Amino acid sequence: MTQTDTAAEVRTSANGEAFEAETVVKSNEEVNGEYRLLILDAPQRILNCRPGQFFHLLCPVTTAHQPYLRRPMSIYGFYPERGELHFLYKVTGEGTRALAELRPGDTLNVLGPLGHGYTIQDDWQNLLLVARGVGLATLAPLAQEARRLGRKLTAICSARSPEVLMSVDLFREMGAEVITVTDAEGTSGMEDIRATIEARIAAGEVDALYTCGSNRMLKLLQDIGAKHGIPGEIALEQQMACGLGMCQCCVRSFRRDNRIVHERVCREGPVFDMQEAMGW
Amino acid sequence: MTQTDTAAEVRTSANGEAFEAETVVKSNEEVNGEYRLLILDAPQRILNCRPGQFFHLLCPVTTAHQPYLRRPMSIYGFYPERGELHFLYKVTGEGTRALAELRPGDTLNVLGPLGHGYTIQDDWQNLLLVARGVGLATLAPLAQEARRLGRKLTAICSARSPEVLMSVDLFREMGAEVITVTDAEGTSGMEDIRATIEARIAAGEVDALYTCGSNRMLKLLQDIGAKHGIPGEIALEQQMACGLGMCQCCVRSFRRDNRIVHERVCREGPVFDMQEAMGW
Amino acid sequence: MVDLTAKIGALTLKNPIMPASGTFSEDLADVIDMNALGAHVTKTITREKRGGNPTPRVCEVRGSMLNSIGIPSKGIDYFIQNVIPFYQKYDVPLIVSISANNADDFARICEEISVPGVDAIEVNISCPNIEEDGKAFAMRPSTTHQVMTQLRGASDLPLWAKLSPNTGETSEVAQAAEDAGADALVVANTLLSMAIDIHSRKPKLGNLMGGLSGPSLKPITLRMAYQCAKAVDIPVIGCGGISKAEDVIEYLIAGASAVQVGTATFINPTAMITIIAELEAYMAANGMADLSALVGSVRDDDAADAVVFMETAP
Amino acid sequence: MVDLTAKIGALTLKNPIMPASGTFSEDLADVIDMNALGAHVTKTITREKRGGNPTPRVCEVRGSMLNSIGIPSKGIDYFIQNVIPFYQKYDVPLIVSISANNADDFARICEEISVPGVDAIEVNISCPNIEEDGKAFAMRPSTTHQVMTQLRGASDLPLWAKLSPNTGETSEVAQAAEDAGADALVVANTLLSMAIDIHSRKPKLGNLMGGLSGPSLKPITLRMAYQCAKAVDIPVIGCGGISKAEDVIEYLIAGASAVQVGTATFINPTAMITIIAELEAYMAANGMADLSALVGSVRDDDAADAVVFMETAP
Ligand SMILES: Cc1cc2nc3c(=O)[nH]c(=O)nc-3n(C[C@H](O)[C@H](O)[C@H](O)COP(=O)(O)OP(=O)(O)OC[C@H]3O[C@@H](n4cnc5c(N)ncnc54)[C@H](O)[C@@H]3O)c2cc1C
Ligand SMILES: Cc1cc2nc3c(=O)[nH]c(=O)nc-3n(C[C@H](O)[C@H](O)[C@H](O)COP(=O)(O)OP(=O)(O)OC[C@H]3O[C@@H](n4cnc5c(N)ncnc54)[C@H](O)[C@@H]3O)c2cc1C
Ligand SMILES: Cc1cc2nc3c(=O)[nH]c(=O)nc-3n(C[C@H](O)[C@H](O)[C@H](O)COP(=O)(O)O)c2cc1C
Ligand SMILES: Cc1cc2nc3c(=O)[nH]c(=O)nc-3n(C[C@H](O)[C@H](O)[C@H](O)COP(=O)(O)O)c2cc1C
Ligand code: FES
Ligand code: FES
Repeated sequence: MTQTDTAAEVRTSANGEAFEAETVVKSNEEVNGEYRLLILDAPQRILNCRPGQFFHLLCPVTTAHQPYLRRPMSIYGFYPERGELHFLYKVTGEGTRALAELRPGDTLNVLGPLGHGYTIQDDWQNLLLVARGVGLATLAPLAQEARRLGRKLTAICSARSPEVLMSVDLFREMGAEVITVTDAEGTSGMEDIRATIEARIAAGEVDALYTCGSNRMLKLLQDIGAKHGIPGEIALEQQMACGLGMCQCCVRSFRRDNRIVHERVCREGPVFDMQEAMGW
Repeated sequence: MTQTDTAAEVRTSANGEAFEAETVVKSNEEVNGEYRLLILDAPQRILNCRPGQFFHLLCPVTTAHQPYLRRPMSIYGFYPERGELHFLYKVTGEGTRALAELRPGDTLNVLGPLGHGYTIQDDWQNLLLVARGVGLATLAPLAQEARRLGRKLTAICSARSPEVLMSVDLFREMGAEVITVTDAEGTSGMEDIRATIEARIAAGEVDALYTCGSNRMLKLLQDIGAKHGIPGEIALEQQMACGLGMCQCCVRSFRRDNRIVHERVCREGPVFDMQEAMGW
Repeated sequence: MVDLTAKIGALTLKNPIMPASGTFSEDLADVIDMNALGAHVTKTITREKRGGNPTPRVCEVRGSMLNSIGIPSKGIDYFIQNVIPFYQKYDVPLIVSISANNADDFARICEEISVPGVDAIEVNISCPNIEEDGKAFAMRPSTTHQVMTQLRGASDLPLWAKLSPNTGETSEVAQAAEDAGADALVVANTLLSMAIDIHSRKPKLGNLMGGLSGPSLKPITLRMAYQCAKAVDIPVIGCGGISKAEDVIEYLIAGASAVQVGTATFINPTAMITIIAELEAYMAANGMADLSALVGSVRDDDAADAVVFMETAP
Repeated sequence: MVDLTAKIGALTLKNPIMPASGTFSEDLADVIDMNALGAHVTKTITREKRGGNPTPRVCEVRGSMLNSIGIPSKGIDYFIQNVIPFYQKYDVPLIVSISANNADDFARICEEISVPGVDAIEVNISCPNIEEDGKAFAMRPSTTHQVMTQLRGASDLPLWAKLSPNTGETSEVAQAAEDAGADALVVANTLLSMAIDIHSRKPKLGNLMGGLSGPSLKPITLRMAYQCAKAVDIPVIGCGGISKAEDVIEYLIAGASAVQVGTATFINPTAMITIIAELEAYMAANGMADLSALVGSVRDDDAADAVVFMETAP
């Protein structure tokens, strides 16, 4: 537990600096069906990001959509060299529908980078991630970081059908091995994924597990991790108001040292130790 | 007083029909400085208008401007033959600033036509109007109607300086004689206007007076009208919520039969008998 | 087929959508089909003629409005002779809103307005403009009970008590009205508010203060409707900030049996017509036969960690 | 040069802009210069450790938000050891907000928190989440007077009483607080509200109800600030829906001596910094030397027909 405690210590200290900044929309295209890729022209000072961090977006107000609070979005890509910030988002409600109306040249006020991202410890040579839907947005920058650090990455990408699989090329470009599983092909069930992962563990090819979001996947990876003694991290979500740690609305429960503690997803997270995270 | 009483009777009865309709912006160009001309592509059913009537506009909502209530605007022009509805407006506050952001192709929800407009009695052959600023918007359709009925119209157009005089060409096209007066030339003072009007009255060239808006002009024309026994009409303004007569917020005071009565500008007006109107 | 019928005590409405007092009049017939509404609710009247408040009587605040119309009234005789006959043309129950400055006058107008053509009386004990500083009957359970008892003695028509959001005792006032014989509660009137023009430094309303209505009011009056539905057995009619069918559904789920639409009609005169159509479509799409599928169905038992998470992994 | 100094009793603030309790923490130092603020106001704490309410703890309503955070608290010892030292780095008065469920506990924490580094105590007698159904001390003059008297005996530091918009007796509660020795009033806290998810039919807040804050609240709390400024002689600190300098000016004109900015900081973390700059620019442009040119300058004497007409004829 020492590792996690230290991490928690680092997490609760100030994260450096976050900025409220105006960006300009470069493009905002549909990726497939309900997903969109938003590319922003962003100032350098906000592009010093870590994989797993997020921004808090001030969605535009229109006659049709009038969101009030900001909306949290994981960083899908950050490219200081070309001054770009990317988000991959699913059009869900008032805020994301307003986002979908953004046109090139429009401005967007963003706050970030926020929160604590994924860590890759020195002795984690073989990384394995499982992602589906917008979870890909959160996990994609991890592939980039893995390549930078020269680690081997396996990405299990899940989707409803092969046609709506996203980001596969992006992971391959980053040198990751990609395993696609889909509902349509009947390969995305929990037990199928367990089998795939345990086969790799047996081959000594997994030092750390990464995922985000769903309860079922958390349970599966917790179980696998505990059984085989493999550490892991998960990015969690929660309703957010401030995104900075001030309002305490975004808490979730964690098991630590046999106690249940509350931590703020925006501040201590959004990435947490896989075994400490509690299902919901 | 019989004439006015009858008019009032007509006024309080239902105005026929008003519509809530979606229109499409054809253009929305600056006219000079703070004025803009909004041209809408409008359905035929809302283009059965009378000079002096108005529409109640649902201004767009944007990140920068978030008007809530509708905004009343006089009909500057209505052209059933080409399906157009024109407004001339001054950019003042939240609502008109939001209007100014409309681009060709945007939609605008309008409610109307509303209220009771100007009347031209059979024996009013020589009409004289005094207008300034957005008052021109209200009075312009009167020129069209005068031409249709074959009446002679004199328009006294006032402005800060000759450069910002508006609608002069429009009045001339409608066959009106235009007299321009400006602050810059020192010709727009009340006494100058009185002299101009009284000279015409002396020449037997004024059967009715029309104006709108300002208190000073009301007082002047009331005085001239009473002295020379010349009838007249004035369009008044008041804050409006519903625009239809339901909320009773838009009342103003009138002197009638030696009593003071309250009437709704949106329903019994916006055009009222000049002598009955009370200053404010 | 969806049955939109709403029962408010002995009265059956063809649908649960009606206008709120003071935001509706004969004039709306210029724009909509008056026969489509669940009920017609008229602007509050007093016995005597009254002038109403000084202008400006309305102003805009962010996303909502304030009003201090007051109760300009042509008096009860004018109303009986001119207004009631107008509404008798329609196949829609007529609800007449009344008010007065003391309980005796209140009982008098209540009795005098109980004439053919009137189907229920809405008792405006909550208007914040009449009594000084917003202290109306509906501010306290005791004054509510007293005036409602007197009104109950004055008429056999259904009495709807309209509550105020200015009180700190919503449930107690609701129970007092029920106990004194109210047949339904309308929840609620406008909330005492203020706005100042920073350039002129004058209050934006001629009357200094006025009532908040529109979307800003909804979370407050929805909470009150919920509290009242828990506190009493008579029907609750929700009112405050409704502008779309989703808002109506929210009030119904909270426990309201019907709703009133006010300020939204100023923004879209056709709002009530649209709402009725959308409510019917929603119920049809969700296989709901009648309003009982919605009314009071709030799942308030489990106050658990119920945050919705996005679909991220299989 | 414009002098933005605001005096709240014995305390002098470099400007009248400070955060509202619960919408501010050490974390904001990541984004803004904490030294720019008129005061630092911390989230309400209780003596004992507390967990706060179930999630979801916030939800959005049209143009505003609801919260039912509750008062998660690490306890007074943690606060004294960790939080106060953090704020001592800054040249800004520290205002600590406290609460408790009964008057004795309230007095105890009031006494214990009166330590060096704390410049004033804000007394949260108005939080609608702690006591059942929103009935907090601040609902009634009597309970306000009682608890404030006990608190007055427990500390020599300035005491700011934070009022509630849930009461129907704003002026009376304000006078009770003043009479019991409050040094200033903060007007006001959030207003009890509710929202329901129509799909799940669950309340959108895990705690069923919560407090409305943001722009929707402004006309209500501005009215209260005006009423309080008329009712008492101690300074009034306006709070509710402030998001721009114009809002601050409106509160000052209504009679507030300073203001607190809450929810706006969630939307724009730099909001307070922008507001301070814009307020200064406005005062400079209008030739105002200091805040006395604004505070209480509302022209409420003439409630006349004061509608503004456009320029139309010479
Ligand atoms: C740290 C973090 C990173 C995220 N990254 C992404 C991403 O990269 N791509 C993506 O598509 N989505 C992401 N989400 C989820 C995204 O924030 C929500 O889908 C979005 O807020 C929905 O807003 P809406 O207005 O469209 O929906 P509505 O349902 O109208 O939202 C109503 C309110 O609930 C909140 N809310 C709704 N769903 C969620 C959720 N799942 N998590 C947190 N708050 C929610 C909204 O922020 C808003 O305050 C992330 C969430 C978190 C917490
Ligand atoms: C019958 C009628 C016809 C009008 N015709 C025209 C026209 O053709 N062209 C034009 O430029 N203006 C016209 N006006 C005035 C126009 O309605 C206002 O300028 C406009 O409402 C200002 O809105 P705003 O949001 O820009 O200003 P704000 O000052 O932000 O408005 C705040 C509120 O005050 C109301 N308001 C402000 N000024 C006036 C006013 N003078 N009269 C009534 N309400 C007002 C607004 O409608 C809004 O509800 C007319 C007004 C009336 C009553
Ligand atoms: C302009 C206006 C006038 C009103 N007049 C009355 C009235 O005479 N009697 C009454 O009981 N309520 C009156 N109300 C309150 C409404 O009936 C309703 O309770 C309130 O506006 C909240 O609903 P809304 O948000 O849908 O408008 C009035 C409201 C407005 C906006
Ligand atoms: C998330 C949140 C938490 C709050 N917590 C507290 C609190 O602990 N103590 C308190 O007195 N007020 C609390 N408030 C109320 C604010 O201090 C303020 O009174 C209210 O939000 C109105 O101001 P605003 O509209 O500017 O936000 C809280 C408000 C919010 C939004
Ligand atoms: S969103 Fe405010 S503390 Fe996390
Ligand atoms: S604006 Fe409602 S009656 Fe005139």
